[in-house]
Amino acid sequence: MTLGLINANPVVHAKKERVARTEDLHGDDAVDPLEIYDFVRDIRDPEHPYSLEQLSVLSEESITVDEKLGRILITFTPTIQHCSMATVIGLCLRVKLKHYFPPHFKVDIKVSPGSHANEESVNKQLNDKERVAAALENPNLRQLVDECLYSNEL
Amino acid sequence: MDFSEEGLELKEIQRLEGHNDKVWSLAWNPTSTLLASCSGDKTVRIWQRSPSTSSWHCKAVLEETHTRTVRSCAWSPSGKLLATASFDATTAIWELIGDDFECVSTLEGHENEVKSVSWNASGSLLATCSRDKSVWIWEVQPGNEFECVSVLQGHTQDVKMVQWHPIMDVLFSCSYDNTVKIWAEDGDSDDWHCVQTLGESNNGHTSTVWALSFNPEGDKMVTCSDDLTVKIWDTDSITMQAGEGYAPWKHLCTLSGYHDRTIFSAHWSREGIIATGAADDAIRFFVESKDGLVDGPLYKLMLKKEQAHDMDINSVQWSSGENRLLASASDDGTIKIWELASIT
Amino acid sequence: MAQLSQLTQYIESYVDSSRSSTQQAASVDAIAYLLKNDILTLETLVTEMGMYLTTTDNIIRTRGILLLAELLTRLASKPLDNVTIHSLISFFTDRLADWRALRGALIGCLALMKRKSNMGRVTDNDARAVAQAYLENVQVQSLGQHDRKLCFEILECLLDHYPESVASLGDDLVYGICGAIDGEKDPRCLMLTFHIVEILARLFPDPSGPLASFAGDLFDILGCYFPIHFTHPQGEDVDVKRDDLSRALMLAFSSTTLFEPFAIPLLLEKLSSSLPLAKVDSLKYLSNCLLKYGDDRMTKHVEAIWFSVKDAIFCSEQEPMLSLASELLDHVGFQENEIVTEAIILLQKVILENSGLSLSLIVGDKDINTIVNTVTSFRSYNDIPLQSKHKLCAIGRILYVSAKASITCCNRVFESFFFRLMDTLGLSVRNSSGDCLPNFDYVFSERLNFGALYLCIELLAACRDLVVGSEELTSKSVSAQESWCCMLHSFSSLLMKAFSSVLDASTDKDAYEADIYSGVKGLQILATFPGEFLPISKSIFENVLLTFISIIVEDFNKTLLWKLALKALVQIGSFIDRFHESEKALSYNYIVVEKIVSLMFLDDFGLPFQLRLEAISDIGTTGLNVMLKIVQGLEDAIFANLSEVYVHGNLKSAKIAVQLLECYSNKLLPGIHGAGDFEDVLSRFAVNIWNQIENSMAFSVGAQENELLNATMTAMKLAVGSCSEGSQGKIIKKAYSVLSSCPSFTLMESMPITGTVQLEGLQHTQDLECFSCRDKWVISLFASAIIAVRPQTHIPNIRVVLHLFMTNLLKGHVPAAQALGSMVNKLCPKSNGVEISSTCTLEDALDIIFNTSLWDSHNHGPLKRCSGIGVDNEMGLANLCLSASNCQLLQVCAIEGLAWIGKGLLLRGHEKVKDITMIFLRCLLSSGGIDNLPLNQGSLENNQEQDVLPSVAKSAADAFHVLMSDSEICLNKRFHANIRPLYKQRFFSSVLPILVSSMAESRLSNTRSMLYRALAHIISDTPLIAVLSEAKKIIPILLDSLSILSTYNLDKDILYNLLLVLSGILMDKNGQETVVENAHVIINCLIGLVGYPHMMVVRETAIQCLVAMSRLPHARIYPMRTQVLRSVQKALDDPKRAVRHEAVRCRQAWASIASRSLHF
Amino acid sequence: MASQPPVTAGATGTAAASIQDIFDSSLNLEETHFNDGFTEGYNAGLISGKEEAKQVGLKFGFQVGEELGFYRGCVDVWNSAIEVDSTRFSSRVQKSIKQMEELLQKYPYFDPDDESAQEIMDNLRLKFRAICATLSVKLEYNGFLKSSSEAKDIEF
Repeated sequence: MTLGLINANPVVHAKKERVARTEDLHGDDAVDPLEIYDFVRDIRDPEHPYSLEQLSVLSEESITVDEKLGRILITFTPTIQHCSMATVIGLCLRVKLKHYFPPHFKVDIKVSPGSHANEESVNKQLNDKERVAAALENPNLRQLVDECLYSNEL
Repeated sequence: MDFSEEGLELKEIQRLEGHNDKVWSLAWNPTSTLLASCSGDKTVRIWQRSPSTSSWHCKAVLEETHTRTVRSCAWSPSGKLLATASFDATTAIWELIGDDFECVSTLEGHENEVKSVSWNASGSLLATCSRDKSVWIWEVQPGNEFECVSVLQGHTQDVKMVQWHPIMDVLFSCSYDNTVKIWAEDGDSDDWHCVQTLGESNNGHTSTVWALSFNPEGDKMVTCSDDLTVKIWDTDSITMQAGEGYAPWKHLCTLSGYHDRTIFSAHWSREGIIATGAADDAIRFFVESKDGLVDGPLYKLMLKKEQAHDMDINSVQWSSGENRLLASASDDGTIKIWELASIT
Repeated sequence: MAQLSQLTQYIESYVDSSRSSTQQAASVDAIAYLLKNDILTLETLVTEMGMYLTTTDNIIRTRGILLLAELLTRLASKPLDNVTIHSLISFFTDRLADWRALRGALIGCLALMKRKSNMGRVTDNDARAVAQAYLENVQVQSLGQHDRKLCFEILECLLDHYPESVASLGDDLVYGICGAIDGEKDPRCLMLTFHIVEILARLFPDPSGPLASFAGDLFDILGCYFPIHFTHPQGEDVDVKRDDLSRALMLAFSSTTLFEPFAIPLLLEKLSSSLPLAKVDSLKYLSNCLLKYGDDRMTKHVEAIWFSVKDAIFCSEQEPMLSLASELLDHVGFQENEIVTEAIILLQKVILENSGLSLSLIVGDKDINTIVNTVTSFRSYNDIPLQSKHKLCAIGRILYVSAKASITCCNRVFESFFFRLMDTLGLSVRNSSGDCLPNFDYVFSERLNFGALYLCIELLAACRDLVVGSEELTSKSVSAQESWCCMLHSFSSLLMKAFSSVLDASTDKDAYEADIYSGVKGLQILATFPGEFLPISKSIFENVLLTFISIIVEDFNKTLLWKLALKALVQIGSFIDRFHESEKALSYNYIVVEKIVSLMFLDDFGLPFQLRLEAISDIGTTGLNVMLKIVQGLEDAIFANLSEVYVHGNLKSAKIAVQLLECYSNKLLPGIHGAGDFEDVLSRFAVNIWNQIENSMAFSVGAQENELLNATMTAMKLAVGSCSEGSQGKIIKKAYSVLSSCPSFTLMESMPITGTVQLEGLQHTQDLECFSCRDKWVISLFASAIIAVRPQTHIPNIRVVLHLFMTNLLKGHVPAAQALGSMVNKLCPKSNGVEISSTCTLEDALDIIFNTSLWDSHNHGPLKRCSGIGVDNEMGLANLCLSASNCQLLQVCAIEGLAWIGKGLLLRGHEKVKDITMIFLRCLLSSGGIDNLPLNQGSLENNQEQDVLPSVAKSAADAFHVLMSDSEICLNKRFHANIRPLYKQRFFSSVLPILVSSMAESRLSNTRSMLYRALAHIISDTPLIAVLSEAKKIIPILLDSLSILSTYNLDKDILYNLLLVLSGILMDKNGQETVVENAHVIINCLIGLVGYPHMMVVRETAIQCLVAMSRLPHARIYPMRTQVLRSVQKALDDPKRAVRHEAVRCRQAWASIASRSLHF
Repeated sequence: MASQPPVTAGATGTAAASIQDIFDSSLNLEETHFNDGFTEGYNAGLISGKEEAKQVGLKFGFQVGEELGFYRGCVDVWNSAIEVDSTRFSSRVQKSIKQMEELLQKYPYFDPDDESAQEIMDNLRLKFRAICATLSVKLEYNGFLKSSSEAKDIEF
């Protein structure tokens, strides 16, 4: 029983869960950041045994949605300036949303400004769908990503 | 001709389904009797128009050769051979033998994903490009042998597309490094050099250049990019005709403010209509506008089709046939055949 | 069974280590059997085994000894003579030296020593021998986990059962134990070791005894386990929890005062560690040791403890936040974390143990005093920086605890803080001699200092709780002279003003919330000092009440303030009730209760009505006599409004009346239902309602006042329901008289059992408009009364009543039907009890119901009056149901009515219900064909009413719902229905086959779908267990009905209920195998429902079911995978979020069954 | 009497002098220590620096050498193949092989500072890949420089 485990997933996060939700049975619920956040919060960081939420790589605020245009923008903050895994994290986000979100949504993924040494290139790479597609056919990457996505689902 | 007078509309002729992943690119055979499509499902499909019903059906599925996404395909000018480039780092050559296609050769050499393949006008040369930043030129030998003529290093990034000039043996490549490079052979010494780089400094693109295409005369070129612009370039046709080979290209004009997401494909029809397909799911058509000749020919939007597909449009290709047929391919896994017809 | 002859084989097979463990176990059993049944004596066994027990072959010897040991454990309950025991124990004892055979030896010893004394038991000397041998030979820590555990069990056993004999071993024992437990890691063993230490300490209490010399070493061994640091992987099934270990260790710590010099310093040190866990534990341990070690030993530590406790309380990262939680009003307004709680508990104990010292520490503490000064320098709550907020609440707690400890403590605290606070609040003036006097001419102009206010409240709370807590203090003689009383006394009135001034200043802006809380809380505390207790005078108490009540009346738009005030009043009320404060009760009554009640009547546009009701019902909960007043008040209000309605048809008061009635039935009645002596109130209420109706002949209620009628009916039912037979009888009598006085209900007292019934104005346009409105009220209320009565309650003239209800039933008056249902449910059958001619037995009733001819078939069309004298063509209820009359409407009413009657019978398990069921079935089958679905029917004569009329078949199908579902309205426990256990299951299993078979026969799609509808009702109203038992049969039908129902949106609720049943089956493991068989069909059906447009929950549930399906065996479901994924893909785009979420889960589940490997 | 003053003068003179150099030494003390320290450090630095440089040089030199060696080897093999059957390879390939040979000769083995070195190495690699592709043989030099490729494996 270590200190780390004691304050694992602090209350603050737990609270976020569903409180915001008052399901009204009539109106349709628009897709909102919280919903997307709920999809991606548990993705595990490629390097640490913690979720992106726990490492506050992601937060609800870092997600914006334009339901009308069907656009989603996710900005994440790598744990360190030179995080070599930034692109992998980005991939995970892409894959997760691709699988579990209506396909017609256009997703942009960026590292939050100033959070990464070579921000521009990371962003460019993450939003080049050809590169992403290729990456997901690379078994090593694929495995890495899958581990991040599924490890803490059971 | 001037299309602005006659009202045109884009009619969906048919929707081709079969691929079960992104469709990346399309190629009409020279006679436009066949349409080849390639996809993330690792297959290539050949679509044929049955003269009786005049509707399109899948003639053949080329599979179990490429082990990853097939990114691009190109028919040889003779129409006998089909070259396909794949993320598995190889380029395959298919030949129509009897009634079905056989893989007659695979070109290996690139370190990783091959992104594009193109035949020169005579069909004697084949160019391929890859994320390994290199562009390769192959010479076709008798018996489907392919010999590496040269490996061109120059791009600093992933090369997205290679395209031979429609008339001369000059090779154009565009890249993730935001530039278009023009390659020419000096003498017949097998050594090819980059003779011009169209980058930001020459009013070039400010982000990945995804595709380029020439007008039939070959004195104009259109490029499209992740910077949401389409650019028209031109060159001095006289010098070009003079057989000096290469004549420098200059920026003619920039069409911006139309597509609002990455433009993946641009294609110039025989009649001079530029079609563009983009990640905003829309197809747009641009034509030269005769008015305002003061400062050279300008190009204007002739027609646009929003929601042409449910998802990104990766490729638009004009058929060379009579009636203005356009094929478009999309992430939604479908291909659509359109006709640009005058409003009836 | 086992034979002696085979003994050797058994032994062999056990000793032979190549045999499977099961074989070995088997042979042990066999031998044990022989021994238990005296087929074999231990002696012979031992002699038989001699070679095995002594051979030099280690393996065989080990096994042999183990076998013997195992056998002895089996023989725990077999009496053995002392000689045998002696020889056995001595054998095992010396085997303890044989390390190869150790396990056997250990088990053997253990088995023998654990024996009950009456079964023959090891002598003390032998035990001592065991102990010695053990201490000499066994190197515990060099053994494996299981053996170590055995060793410790032996020690434990020795210490527990043979204390004196082992005690004599003295130092050796202690030393040995130290050696044994040193460095133990396994949690299971640790539990034992800790316990061992505990007993050991008990064994050698005296400070000069053997333990004394080893205390240090022993504690060194213990100490390193603190705080318990539990790092056992979940994988191993260790049943020991961290808390168990920690508790065991704590007991060991506090087991002897000898540990004190070592334990306390360690704990204090750990308390300063940064690990929260360590803090909490040290605090717990300290509290525990404090008590065990006793004052004399602890005094020297008090100071140290105080300082660390202080730090713990100050440094703890607690989020200070004011919350509306109810505890707020009687405790601090700050959230606490575990550390603080523990720290406070410890502090409490310290103070109790050694009040003098600790108090002077607290009072003299520099930090506290400085903080008091700094904190009180901020004016409003929001000015205080977070840090200081922490400190403030910390001090609040500390002062509270220390003041609450005892009278003397209270004095100390007050003396040193109270006046200072008063000064900061500016409520005091110092006279020449410097002592502090209340400053009565203080004007409450600007905002009072929050910090001071807060602390002051803590002090008040403390002494209040102190006084309330201990009875003997409450008499003034004791406490009047106490200094704190005097102070409080002199300042109480000012404080009262202060608090209320805070409230006056407050608006509902958050900035002032803190003030509101403290103001209200302060006042409440002032008002909750025990009665004859001096410092708080009556006038102050009343002022407080007045302040609150005025808030209730005026400040209703300051939500927070209003709610708090109400809450405070309620708590004051219940305080009074709890402590029987007769005097205060008086004031409370005339200030609060009467005021509140009066609110019901005054008709200004101030306080919104809902709030008034909230207030009244909350106040009502504070005590019986208050409740009594409230109820009366409410009733008066109700009647006032009702008469308004009756006489002038006043719509406004109709609305009010509805609200009042609802408040009455939903809020108050449940409250008083438990408490006795309300009966007369209730019955009077019911009777009065009747009186009112009786007196208002000119009845001008708008017919549209159904809401009011329903509210009145419910109130009536509840009231009647909670009365005894006696008063119910009265009510009914009254009701009946009113009823019979209505001209429209001509009730001939002398009516033949099977006579004719008048059917006035029975028309095809069948709603109740044909009644006069008053009649409608009368009959409905009468029905309600009947519904609610107890079985034994006498109903006058019951036959007539039955007829009356029958007629109204045919007019489609549902309450009448329900009343009939209730009657047949409660009437007692002929057989039992003596019969008075006048009373009507169940049989009579049924006879009346079914054999009364109701309608003359000659008489078509709109009929004014029908008398069924004609013998052949008269027809009873049953025939009517079967559309013998070509009047569909009549048919529908008959069916609906019959349904309720059927329900009554079903509940009591009467066989007649079978016939009724058959009638419904015939309706289903016959009329299914006529009318097309779902609810329009081209019955021949009245096409013009096609869409108004419900279809006969449909109502027949829905009759099953009536039969099976639990009804709030009638025939439930509250209304004394007589309900036979498991009636649903019975009905279900009896009807199911019939329906299924008729399903098979019926060709017409309409009929079929109606049958499905009926079935759906039955299935979804039956307890799941019953359904599960039939799962095989059910599932196919269930799926069919799902798919059929899913085509009409009108049936969405039925569909949903049915789907729930399905999901129930999926979740339950008993359903599994059937589910597996039908996996494909089920999945297909579910996929169909994923897109169900009419109801969100249906889609959601369908997807959840699909998730459940994904857990079925891989091979079975894999083929469906792509299909499911595709269908769920669509759901990702669902307009409702909940559905989308499920869709995601579902996709994950199904996508992953391809590659489960990825999930780890 | 007359003879005295100089004596004293002399006396004082010598005294003064002796005092003088006492201070001298103590004044320079700091400086000398500094110098000693510096030279010591400097020499030590030189030695270790040389040592280190040597190691690096060796390593790098070895890597380059190894790769060049590999190409040399291939060229030799191909050449001997051509000797056996001159039509074995197409003219273009033969040409390429020639070019590789030339490049290998041109490589400034003993002048690591020559900036042409890198350029030549690049050309060699190109030619080599081209030839392999044409002959469709899967020869690959995976020595030191490539060995880092595992790490790169998750790039895209």
